[in-house]
Amino acid sequence: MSEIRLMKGNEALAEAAIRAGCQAYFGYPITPQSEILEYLADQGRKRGMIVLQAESEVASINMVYGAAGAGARVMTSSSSPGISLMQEGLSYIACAELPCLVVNVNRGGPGLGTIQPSQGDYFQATKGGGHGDYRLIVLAPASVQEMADFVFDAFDLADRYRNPVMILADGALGQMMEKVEFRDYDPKEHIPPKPWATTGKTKDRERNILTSLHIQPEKMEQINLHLQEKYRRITEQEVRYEVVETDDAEFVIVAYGLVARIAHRAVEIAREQGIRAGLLRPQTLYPFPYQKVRELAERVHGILTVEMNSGQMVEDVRLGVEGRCPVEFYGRMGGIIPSPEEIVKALEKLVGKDVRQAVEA
Amino acid sequence: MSEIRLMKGNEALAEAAIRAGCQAYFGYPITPQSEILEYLADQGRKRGMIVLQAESEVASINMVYGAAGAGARVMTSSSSPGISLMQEGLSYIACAELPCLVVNVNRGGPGLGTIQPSQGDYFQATKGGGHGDYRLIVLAPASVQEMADFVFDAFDLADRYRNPVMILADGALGQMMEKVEFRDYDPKEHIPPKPWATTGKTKDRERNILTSLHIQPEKMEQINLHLQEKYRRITEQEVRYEVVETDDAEFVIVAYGLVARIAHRAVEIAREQGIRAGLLRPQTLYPFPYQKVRELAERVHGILTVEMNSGQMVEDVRLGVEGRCPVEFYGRMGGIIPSPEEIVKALEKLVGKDVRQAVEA
Amino acid sequence: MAKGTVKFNIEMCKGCELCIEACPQESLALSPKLNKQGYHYAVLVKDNCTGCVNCALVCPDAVITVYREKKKAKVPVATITNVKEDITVTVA
Amino acid sequence: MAKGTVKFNIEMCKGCELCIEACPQESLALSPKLNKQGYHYAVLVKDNCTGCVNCALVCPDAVITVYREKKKAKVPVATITNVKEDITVTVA
Amino acid sequence: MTHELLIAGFGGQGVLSMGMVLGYAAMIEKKEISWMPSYGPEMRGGTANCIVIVSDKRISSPIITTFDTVIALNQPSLDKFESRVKPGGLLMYDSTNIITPPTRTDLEIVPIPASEEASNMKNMKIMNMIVLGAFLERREIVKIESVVEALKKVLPERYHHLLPLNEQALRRGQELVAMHV
Amino acid sequence: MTHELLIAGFGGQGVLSMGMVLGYAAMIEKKEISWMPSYGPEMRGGTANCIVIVSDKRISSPIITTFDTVIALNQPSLDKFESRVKPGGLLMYDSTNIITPPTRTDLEIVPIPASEEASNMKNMKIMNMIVLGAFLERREIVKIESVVEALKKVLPERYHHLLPLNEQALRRGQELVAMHV
Amino acid sequence: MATEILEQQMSEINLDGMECVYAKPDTLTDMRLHYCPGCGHGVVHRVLMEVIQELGIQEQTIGVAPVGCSVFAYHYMNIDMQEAAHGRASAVATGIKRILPDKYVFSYQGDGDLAAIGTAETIHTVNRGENILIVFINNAIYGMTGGQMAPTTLLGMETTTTPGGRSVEIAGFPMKITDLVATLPGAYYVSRNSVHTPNAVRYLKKAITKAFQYQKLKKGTCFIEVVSNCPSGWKMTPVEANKWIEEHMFPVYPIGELKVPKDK
Amino acid sequence: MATEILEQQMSEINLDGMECVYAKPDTLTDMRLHYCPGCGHGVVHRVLMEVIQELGIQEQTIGVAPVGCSVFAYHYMNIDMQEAAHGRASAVATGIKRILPDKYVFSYQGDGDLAAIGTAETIHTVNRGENILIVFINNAIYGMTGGQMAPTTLLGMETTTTPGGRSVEIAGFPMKITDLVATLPGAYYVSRNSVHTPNAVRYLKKAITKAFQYQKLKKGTCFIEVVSNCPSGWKMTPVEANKWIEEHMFPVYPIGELKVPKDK
Ligand SMILES: Cc1ncc(C[n+]2csc(CCOP(=O)(O)OP(=O)(O)O)c2C)c(N)n1
Ligand SMILES: Cc1ncc(C[n+]2csc(CCOP(=O)(O)OP(=O)(O)O)c2C)c(N)n1
Ligand code: SF4
Ligand code: SF4
Ligand code: SF4
Ligand code: SF4
Repeated sequence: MSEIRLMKGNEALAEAAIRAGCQAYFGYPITPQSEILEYLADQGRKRGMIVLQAESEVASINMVYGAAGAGARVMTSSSSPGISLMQEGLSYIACAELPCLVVNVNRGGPGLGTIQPSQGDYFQATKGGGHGDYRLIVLAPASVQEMADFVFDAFDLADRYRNPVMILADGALGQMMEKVEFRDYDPKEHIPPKPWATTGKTKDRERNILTSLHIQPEKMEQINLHLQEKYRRITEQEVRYEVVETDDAEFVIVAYGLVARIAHRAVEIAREQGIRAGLLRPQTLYPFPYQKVRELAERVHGILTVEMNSGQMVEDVRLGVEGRCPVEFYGRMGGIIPSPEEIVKALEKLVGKDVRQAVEA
Repeated sequence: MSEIRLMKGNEALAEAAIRAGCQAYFGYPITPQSEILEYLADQGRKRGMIVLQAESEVASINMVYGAAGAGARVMTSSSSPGISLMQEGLSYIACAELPCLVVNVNRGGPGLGTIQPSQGDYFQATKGGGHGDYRLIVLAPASVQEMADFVFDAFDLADRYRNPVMILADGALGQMMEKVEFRDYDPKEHIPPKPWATTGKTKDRERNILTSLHIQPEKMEQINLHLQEKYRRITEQEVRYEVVETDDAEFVIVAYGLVARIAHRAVEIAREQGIRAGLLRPQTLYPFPYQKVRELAERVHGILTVEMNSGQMVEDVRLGVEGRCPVEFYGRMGGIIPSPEEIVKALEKLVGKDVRQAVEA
Repeated sequence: MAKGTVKFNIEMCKGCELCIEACPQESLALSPKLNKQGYHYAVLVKDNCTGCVNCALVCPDAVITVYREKKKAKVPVATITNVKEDITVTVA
Repeated sequence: MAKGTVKFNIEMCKGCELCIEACPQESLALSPKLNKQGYHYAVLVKDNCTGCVNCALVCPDAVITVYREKKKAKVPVATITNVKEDITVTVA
Repeated sequence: MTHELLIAGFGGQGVLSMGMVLGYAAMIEKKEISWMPSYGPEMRGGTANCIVIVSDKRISSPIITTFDTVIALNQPSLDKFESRVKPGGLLMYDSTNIITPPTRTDLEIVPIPASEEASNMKNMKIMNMIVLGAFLERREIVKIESVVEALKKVLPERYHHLLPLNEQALRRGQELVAMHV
Repeated sequence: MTHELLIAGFGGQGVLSMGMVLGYAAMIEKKEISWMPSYGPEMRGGTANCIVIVSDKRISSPIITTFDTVIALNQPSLDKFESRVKPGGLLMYDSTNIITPPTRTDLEIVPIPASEEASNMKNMKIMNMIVLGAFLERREIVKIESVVEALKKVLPERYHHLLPLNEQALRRGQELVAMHV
Repeated sequence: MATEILEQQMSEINLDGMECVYAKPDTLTDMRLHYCPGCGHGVVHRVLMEVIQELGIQEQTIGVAPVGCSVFAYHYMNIDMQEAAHGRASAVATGIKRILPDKYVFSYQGDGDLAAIGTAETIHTVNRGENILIVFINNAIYGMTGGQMAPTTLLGMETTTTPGGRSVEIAGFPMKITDLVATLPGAYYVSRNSVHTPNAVRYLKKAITKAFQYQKLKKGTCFIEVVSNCPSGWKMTPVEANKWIEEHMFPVYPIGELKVPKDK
Repeated sequence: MATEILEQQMSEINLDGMECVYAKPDTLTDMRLHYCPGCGHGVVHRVLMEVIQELGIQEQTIGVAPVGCSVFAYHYMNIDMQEAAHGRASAVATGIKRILPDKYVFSYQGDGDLAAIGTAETIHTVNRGENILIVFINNAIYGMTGGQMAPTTLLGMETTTTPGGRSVEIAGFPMKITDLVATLPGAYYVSRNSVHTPNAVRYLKKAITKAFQYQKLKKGTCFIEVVSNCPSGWKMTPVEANKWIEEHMFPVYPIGELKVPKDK
């Protein structure tokens, strides 16, 4: 019964959440993602979902904490400023190991900024904008189709690792309409039992306690080591990316989300101009494909990272490259989307440098 | 009149704030830094400072926004969970370019965690825990003396660059007593005029507007470019660090704050054992001394980064090293402070590796 | 009945019709013409305006300036001073 | 007067004296001895305890168990059932 | 073939749905399509616009700055977007609503008395379909038939009795441009 | 010379101030000093402790896990910290408050009837000074004179009439250990 | 036709013997307001600026704009202004007022801003009795973000997040935050007004004037709710919307002064 | 001496013909409470658990612990529990209750947690009429962090952040949040109690029992304030502290039921 539909990214994501068996949504309106709440308030409620408009993002994330702790598949969504308000709650959720989905439809910051698309929240999402050593699994969709697909994956990953998962999109992906097809998915087959949930202490078990407080440093270090061990497993097993024409590439563009689509076009143009270009599109920002970057760095002449920010993911690219090849950055900010042509120009500069180096040598 | 006193780090910091001409403090209690609020509520008020216990950290940081915008020298302080709640406000303050001091006496996270000392908030402080592309200037004191000294520097930097400045300490630095001597400092000589402040639109000028909203992407990008240009200036001019015995060092430890003191001891022990060790202690975490790290990486055999977290600053170290030499990490978490002996062991491992490599070669 | 008139800054008008609704003399109407913003703008269509200021008070876009025949010194209606202390708001 | 007695879980006691204050019979006192926590703990020092349960009710550390002479079936005083519906709190 | 189109006007003029219907029609023809609305407080003023890209190749960015065609249904939209039409591109506008016409000479400029026509047809709601018909007459990026089929999808059941009227409107639009040569 | 000391007991016993006075005395003698209190909810129970490090070298960490000396003024503190004394180190405790004595044999163990003595001197507040005097008799890391001078600094003016009494207490403490050989 | 002719006259309209009895205040900039046709924000902006002009306190007044449709208030109000984070306007105003105790400070906030995300700041600012004026625009909806439910949305009222109308089970009751505020000892003057008729506008102006005069006394917070409209969010014409206010809003949010100074 | 002897007896105390009329409930774990001597938290913990035991709802009850001295409540209450972020306990409880509508859910919060940082969550949880019980411990101070001012701190009261006593100018008025809550339509049962005397404890138990019985009805939020002590923060002996409650707290926070169900 999977017919193709034309939907907004935000709506596709919301529809996917319903199909993924998400039992509850707690959220607060903010452009450019209010359609998620609005779609669920209509469709979600009609189809049995608990949809609560909270008094704030702070309340939302803590309602998610409670509901996830009660064993439900739950989510919230917001955009940049609202996500900043959730940082304390996210740190608590990560430490208490509560599975949930948090969607950030990134807009241009800092501050109130603009409501246009941006990737300015990469650091916040991947390095932990909250306090302490914790990580979110971060998925970066690049199309309306992935806005839907990644929701199923996100919930499954959250349950598998008892870890909060973030879908990091941007305003354009949320607002644009494209074709989308929903996968066949039966939540019953995917949602694991949650014996740790606080559903009422039955005689046959000890009471369940969900907390992030461990006043004894020794204990708190154990908790941290346990989390770090989990993150190690995640980085081993869950790295996802897409490569385009990298086999013979001399220059590789690294970009994620909407920008990767534009970079893809740039690669086509570049190749028409005789530049052997390729594209690496991380689909998981955490875990980041360091290994793949390293491998590419071994053989290409240069890497260009393109982002809608001042240069954030490029640090992870550099950590993967570790000096093996030159790494350049091109970015636009404030809600401006780079054009394929701009990217090609930036690429040409990189190529030019390379040539000069060759000459010098 | 600078007599030496024995004070808690938190009290020394508070006393320094009064002497630095801080006009207002807005904050909410949290261990291990409540003494700052308590000291100011007593001494500060007696000496004419406005000291308001806010209803929350969210309110605190926004009161700071208003007061800084009104042209005052102001500050707030908290510890990890409270700082997470300030992330939205910090992003607003950074974008509106309001000078202020924010103190984070870091405790062990994530979540409620423990109240013992930690450095788990390095990423949050240096990469921007809030949304969008912004930076705080981050100072990392390593003694009660620096808890005081850096306050004067912080306020001056904040005013010079119209940028929020963070002092990132830890629970031990806040709670311990050590000798401290206060510098002679006359605020009048340091506080610049603030013609941009909202003090009432006089006839002789246009109205002053403090905002972070720029709905037109083009405008918002201009704002961002302006901020990035400022950050470039800061990274050029304000990097601060301390080096110990690095001239002939074959192995260098990079550590900041309290850990650097312990690493210093470790260096002494290591040298007694014949290991040519040295220490690099960043005093500014943003801007980070990449240049100095690069320079060291050129000539040493290996770098060991030691932190009270799972490995955060080590990423900046690697970005500076870019593969020039091996980089190892040793860390403790959850509020546990590493001992000099542990650090020496970690150093020996690094040396051992190096020897093995030598053999293999 | 005082004689008055109103002036419209038509480019600011958004054609919300609140002034028309507020005018007790039914002196106002929307023009069939559009302003540059593409709104039908309000205009005075009768000459029975008393300058009561009602239209100007409800206009969200500060479009209207109101004039009235000079009488013995009188304070602008729009200032509160002519509202008696004891009046309480009546919804009607 | 009913005859009763109380048992103290002395290692849990923190010597706050609230039970002593609450005892209408003045049957309780702090022991000069210390428990392992280093607190002088509460003990029964007279044999006039009526088993009124007051001490147990105010004890923050659930230290006290109360016994009373068997009478015709009686529900534990500590349950609310013996508080009359209409009583309103009197501060005294 | 890729066609990049911007439709702009008042919120009430059915600007967004016009783009959506076009999108569905393209989808029915198995084309790639992206539809991107304007959003945010600039809409407070009441103006809205959407960018529609129809192509047989993968579409990279849904947000672009210059267009093959701009359709302007009110004055502010025309003023704002006239400059964004690619040289030689198509600029179509509602001549009923727009007093000061475009000034560029390097474009194919097509005024349509759409609102007037709609009121003649006693239903302002179909104004956008008249315009769509007119546009497709000049740039047949999808077939009218596909649009009619798309309307079935987009219109809620309870409005299906309006389908014939909408189809009429599309045809009427075609005629209007056909006449205007 | 570096001496690492832990003082532990009930909050009310002047544990923290005892360490502070020692710190000031060391400062007066131009020594390096760090004082680190326990903090947080474990204090709810009413127990408190502080780590005092006195040295003529720079002090690295104010928080350490084993000590040259532990002074325990109540049972829980003794139970908790007995194991943390370095072999051959000093373990001093208030024999009035502590029923079950320490069991380790590799330490210099010095019980002092400090509370009893304090009540004899009609002022429980000076108990900590008695203990400090006793401690310094065994480990003269600072001179009693320096402590007396330090007291002047630490005590608010209005309590200065208590200085003689505090000095007495220090001396009394010295005598107590001197006797106990 | 008639209008035509009269419009001609307009241009060469004769003002001999006429005096201006109403004109836009200079404290309002000439910038075109971005609000939807008929939106109450414009009226309240104008009245606020009229009062500031008439009291002659333009140079001593600092305003705080919220996040909401009125986020751009600083484009129109010709005074020093700060734009606060969503819900935090009263905290920002507190910061300003504590530094400039002798200046006039006001915050201007919508119902989402003040009564949802900003609840804690609102309650505590008033409880502290900060000597500021809080202007609260209650249009029972989130206008800026496209018409979602607000805490003040009426039961049964349709919004994009309450399709089929607000229900108690899911979303609880309309929040009468002004009533809460009036019970706080820190509140000095609390009034609920509207701008849907010329008289209502007169009374609002009177209330705002009082509030600024009271601020001099430093006796506590002045709080003025304006029951306003959102034609776009309500999907009504402005005229319908203002009628709807009387019929549906007033029964829940009755107009009048909730708290007046005892000491006068 | 006398005590000596009696203590002997204790051990071999004769219980023939005696019945147990009071014993610690099993719903309370055997763990030693970490609270200071005489702290009211212990009493409220015990009473809560007694009620849960007597109603036989241990298996159906989920509790939410706050951040405050009672952060460790889950060590003592032998039921499933979640530990919430500071001030957010009622939001967390909302999340739980919406998922498990037929279970009993309560939050346990101090005055800093509930009436300062958690103000918005408190007000909106009750305004939504969430079917939970909120137990609010008002000890007029921040105990956990070492005795700073709370919103409920009395005027003139000394705390570490109000040296010389709380003044209105700087810190505003004592916040009577329970009175605010009682005015909200979502509140079903609101009561203010204490634990400073045996009778007070009896009434508290009665109130909590009612609250859990009402929760079955799903008619709104039950809110019980307990005016309690903080001997450590107040720098008094427990006995002094409980006297101080009567003399100073009750005049500001009078005991009694503020809102009882109309429909019974
Ligand atoms: C932290 C945060 N959350 C959400 C938003 C999105 N947002 C902007 S305005 C607004 C509410 C507007 O409603 P209201 O305050 O009633 O003002 P109105 O637009 O109706 O005048 C919201 C939720 C935001 N900008 N920041
Ligand atoms: C976000 C955040 N801010 C501040 C704190 C520090 N803190 C812990 S408990 C507490 C207040 C405790 O007071 P109260 O709620 O009255 O409970 P009590 O300790 O008096 O029982 C504070 C401010 C925190 N843990 N998290
Ligand atoms: S009220 Fe103002 S904006 Fe509305 S129609 Fe009249 S003049 Fe135009
Ligand atoms: S009330 Fe309890 S804790 Fe306090 S003294 Fe009596 S038995 Fe001990
Ligand atoms: S959306 Fe509503 S509140 Fe916002 S400007 Fe338009 S009418 Fe006014
Ligand atoms: S600090 Fe106060 S509230 Fe906390 S446990 Fe001690 S007495 Fe109780």
